[in-house]
Amino acid sequence: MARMKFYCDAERCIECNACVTACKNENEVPWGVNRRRVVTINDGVPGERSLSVACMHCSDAPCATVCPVDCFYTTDDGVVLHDKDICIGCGYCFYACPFGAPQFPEDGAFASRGKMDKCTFCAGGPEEDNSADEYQKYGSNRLAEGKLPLCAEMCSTKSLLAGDANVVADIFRKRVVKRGASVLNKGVSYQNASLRASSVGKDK
Amino acid sequence: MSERLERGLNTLRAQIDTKVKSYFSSCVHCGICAEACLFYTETRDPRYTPIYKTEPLHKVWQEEYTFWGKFAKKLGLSRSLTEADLANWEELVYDGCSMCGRCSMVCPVGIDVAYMIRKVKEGLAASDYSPEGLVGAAQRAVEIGSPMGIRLKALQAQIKHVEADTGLKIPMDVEGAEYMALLSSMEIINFPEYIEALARIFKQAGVSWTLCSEAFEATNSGLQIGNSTVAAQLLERVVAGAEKLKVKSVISPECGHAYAAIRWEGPNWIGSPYSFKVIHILELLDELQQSGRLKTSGKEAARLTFHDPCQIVRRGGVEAQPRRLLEPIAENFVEMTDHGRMNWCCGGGGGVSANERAEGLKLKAFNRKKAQLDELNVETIVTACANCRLVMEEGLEENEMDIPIIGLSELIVEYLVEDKE
Amino acid sequence: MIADFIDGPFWYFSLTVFTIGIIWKLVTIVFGKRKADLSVARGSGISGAIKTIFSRFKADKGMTPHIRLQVVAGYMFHLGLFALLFFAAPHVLFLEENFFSFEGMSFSWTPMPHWAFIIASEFAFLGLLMLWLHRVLNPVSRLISTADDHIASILTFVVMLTGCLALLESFNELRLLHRFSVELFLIYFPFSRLMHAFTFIPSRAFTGAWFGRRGISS
Amino acid sequence: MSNRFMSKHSQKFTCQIYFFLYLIFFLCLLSPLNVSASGPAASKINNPSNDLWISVRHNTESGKVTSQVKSVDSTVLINPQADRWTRFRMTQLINYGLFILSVVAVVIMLFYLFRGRIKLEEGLSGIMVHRFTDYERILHWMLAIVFIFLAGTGLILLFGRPLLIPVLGHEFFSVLASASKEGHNLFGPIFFVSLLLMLFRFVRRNIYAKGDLTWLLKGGGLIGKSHVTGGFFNMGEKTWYWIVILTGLAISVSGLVLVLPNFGQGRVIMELSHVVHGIAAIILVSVSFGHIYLATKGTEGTLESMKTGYVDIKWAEEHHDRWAKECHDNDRLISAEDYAKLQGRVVLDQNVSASPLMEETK
Repeated sequence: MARMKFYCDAERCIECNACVTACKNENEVPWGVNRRRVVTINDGVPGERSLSVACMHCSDAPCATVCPVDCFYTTDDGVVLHDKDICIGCGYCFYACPFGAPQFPEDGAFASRGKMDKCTFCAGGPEEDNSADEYQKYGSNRLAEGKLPLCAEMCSTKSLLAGDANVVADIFRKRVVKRGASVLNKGVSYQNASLRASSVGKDK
Repeated sequence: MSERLERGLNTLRAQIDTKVKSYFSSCVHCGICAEACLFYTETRDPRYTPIYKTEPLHKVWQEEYTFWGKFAKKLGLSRSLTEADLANWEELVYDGCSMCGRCSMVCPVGIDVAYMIRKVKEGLAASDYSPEGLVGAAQRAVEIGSPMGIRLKALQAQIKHVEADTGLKIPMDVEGAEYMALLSSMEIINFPEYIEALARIFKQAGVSWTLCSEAFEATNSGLQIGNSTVAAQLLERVVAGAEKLKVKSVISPECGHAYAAIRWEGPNWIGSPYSFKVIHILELLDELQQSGRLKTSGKEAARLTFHDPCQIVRRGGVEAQPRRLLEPIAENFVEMTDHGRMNWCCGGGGGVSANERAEGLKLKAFNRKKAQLDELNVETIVTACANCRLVMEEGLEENEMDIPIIGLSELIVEYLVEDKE
Repeated sequence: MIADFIDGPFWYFSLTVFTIGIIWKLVTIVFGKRKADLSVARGSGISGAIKTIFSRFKADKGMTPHIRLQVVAGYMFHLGLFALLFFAAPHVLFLEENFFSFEGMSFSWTPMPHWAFIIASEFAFLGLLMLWLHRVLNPVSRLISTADDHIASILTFVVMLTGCLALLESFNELRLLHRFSVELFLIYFPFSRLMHAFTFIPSRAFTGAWFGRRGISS
Repeated sequence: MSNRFMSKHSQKFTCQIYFFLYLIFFLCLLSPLNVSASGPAASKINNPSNDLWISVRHNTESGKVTSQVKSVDSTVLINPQADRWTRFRMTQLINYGLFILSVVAVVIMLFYLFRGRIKLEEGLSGIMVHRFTDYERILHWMLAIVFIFLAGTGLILLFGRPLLIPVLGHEFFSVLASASKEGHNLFGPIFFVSLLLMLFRFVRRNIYAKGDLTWLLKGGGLIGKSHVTGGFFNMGEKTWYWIVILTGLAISVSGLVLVLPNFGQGRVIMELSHVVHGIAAIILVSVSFGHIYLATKGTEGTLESMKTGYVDIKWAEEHHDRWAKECHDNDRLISAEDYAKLQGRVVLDQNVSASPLMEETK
């Protein structure tokens, strides 16, 4: 059985935010909700890294563990989804998730958090596939159409990968094998200037 | 159901008008009126809550005019009034209420509670649930002409004394006089100084006035006991007397409920307006003073306060006059904390003082007045109601407080400028 | 099925009972028989009536220390309730859709922001709780209160409670619960003390006129 | 000689102190809420990107983290607290909470079975003393009503998943849970307000005084029949008061942090507030069982004080002897007849029945 996973290759991500835009556009998410975000570490400094983050669709998802109304479920493809008809917007999943994936449309004070919204791996929700109801609540259901999440499809540097964990892992393994050398012994790579600088002193 | 109870219920039914309907459907039982009632504040007995005293009327209204009331009555669920209830409320209404109407001033939804208690009295009186004291007074008033059983002779005797003291003629049955003065029996018996005061002031101001041998009694036991027919009957005499002497106006004396009866209730009892004007003595004195016909000189040095009689001030509307009258003759005049239209009753109004059974409660209620006086420590109390005066004298004596009480007219006379001939 | 009943027939039924009940009561009171006062008036009854209708909003100074709780809680409850009733976003929308929309055009007004809505309801709850507890615990109001008073208070509380439970506006069951309680409230209204919401005006006017004629400011 | 002995002794003592300090230090490290558990693991082969991710993992990276998405915590890549919080809620709060509450309930039941209702030795005399004003009782009952509502809704949210979902099913339970959550959020502030009013109103009478200790030593009279001493409030009541105030304040403040997500407080703060909220709530609820039992079924004549504001003088003498003495001294005693009057009951020597209205209110 396939197990869907995202992987973002920080060596490749160029912080173009295309994935964010694609996601918003494809799923028409409400204001204040960011199913996917790009985070940059040491922006502008040599050795900077960027990373596109969304729901990790954990195999043992803490959000599902803490949900007081037990509205989460994992599909056969290993996608973690939740049922908005059951969700009460308590925000516990938001506390439980290490990655800050769960989002809440906040219209003002006093925990007027609406129902939780998060990345669905473009797999919709419990409603009938590609029904209007499903689209209105969860956005598009590309998986049902045999397509992968749009964020990954859009990624220009193929840094953000989505799909069966085994396949993604293979692709990444190949990449590492290719450039791994470059990282360890000062080979050619777009960032090895910074690496040489940091590793020269240590080796001596 | 006994015929007696029947009578009571019928009378109560007849009492229900749109005002009552509006009042009862507005009352949310917040209990604020209790804090305005001196019988509650001094006893802390919730049964003295003003609106609770109207319960018999409320019960009737409920069964006659409300959906649930009729419903419950049909199913026989509701518990209608019994004689026991009436007996119970006789004590609440006659002993535990002086009709001072303070509750009517504070009700947030604007219920005139006193107005309805008055109606309850009608019902109780009709079914003979009223204290002997008042019944006796009413009988004497009807038969003899005065609740205290004073006959004309007694008055004449008093007049002789007054004439001897003042050397003035007290006009009696003078036809065509401008004013016909009325007296309350208490004034005749206890405070003849009032007659003297009238004589001297009117002499000075050149007011043509008279007493009437057939209608000198101002008090109206019918009002106190709550029986409009008796009240009307007593009032007829005043009207007849006034019309016989063809006077322009009738002077209501220094007596609270007399003013209410003659000035405000009377025309409605007899069902027609008067041919004459009714004016309270304080109003008249005020007019005289304004027009300069009443001159005074000198000021009372004693620290004094004015006790507003409920029926004259709060429910009579004579509030500014006494203060205007006191202003030139009182050097240091102080007001009580709650004064004017919010003044506390002496505790003996509305027939309570005529009701021996209520003696203890009356004295208890007087503590409120006592408290007011204690924080002022005045040397003299001025008032304009013979009943208030008696009740307060009694109360002060009971509490070993030595404060003289004096009627306003008498005080004025003390400083009246009289040109001697 | 039950949902259709609550949203449809029962709603119209309760609305009719409410409206007719109120109008009937007020008509009988305002146009009912009243004996004319034959005594010579000292002041104007009309102006007295008008004056009293407003003057009774303020408690007498001498009285205030003794009735502070009723006054404070009373104002908290009533003001809060009115704010909720007429300026809560869902209510404004509801009123617009059901009452102020005529073919094509519809009329509405700006609702409170959500936080104000919440604060108003906090005040209303606090006030109502205090008032009801005072009714139960204070010997005076305990003695004079009837079953009607308690039913009215509790019904009002239930309406407000179901309203606040449905605050997420996402579960139809909760909305129906709120609406059903409102409908019960509307049906009970004209036959109960809740009428004071309307009859306090004629009552104050009657009393004010009475005192006005006698030249007394009440 | 003796001198040396002394120094030896003191050395040993200081060693013990140090040992305890270390112990405390280690305990701090072990506590589930401790943030900095383990530092970055040193890697044999020097790999800067490896170090980078390790430091990111533990939020200790030197460089600044930025994102085009501007929202609370949008720059926090990984929040290690989240996992700790999850474990606390699922394995500790729910299990221990359930355990504690049920144990308390059982203990109270057993106490009732074996000790039974604590009767007044001399029975009720009918002579009453005024104890609580209307305002005080209104405050108490308001706090009580709101507390019970909040406790109920809170417990539904906490234990609903293991206990109720199997019974009610997901759909219906989520309706219930949503109602509970909204109600809980809305009544929270009311609890806070009434708690503050409670604090200001009763604080003076609840400061511990001498004599309270003996009460404690005598077990508050629950154990045995020994007579215990007490002022207006006895030791037990004072303790309950302070439990209410302290846990109540903790609950209210943490609750407000959770209920107002729009002040930019991050996840970590909310997680901590939730921990505080949960622990304090469990304590307060379990102790409140005791209070409710003792005030209603547990002891004779106690409930009266919160119903009418008056208590029987015998009750006062047995539970609050010092206060009872005061009442005797300033003769604040009220005869049964006057008491009936104050309660608006017709005193029966008048040969009249109760009024219709009074029957309705009964």
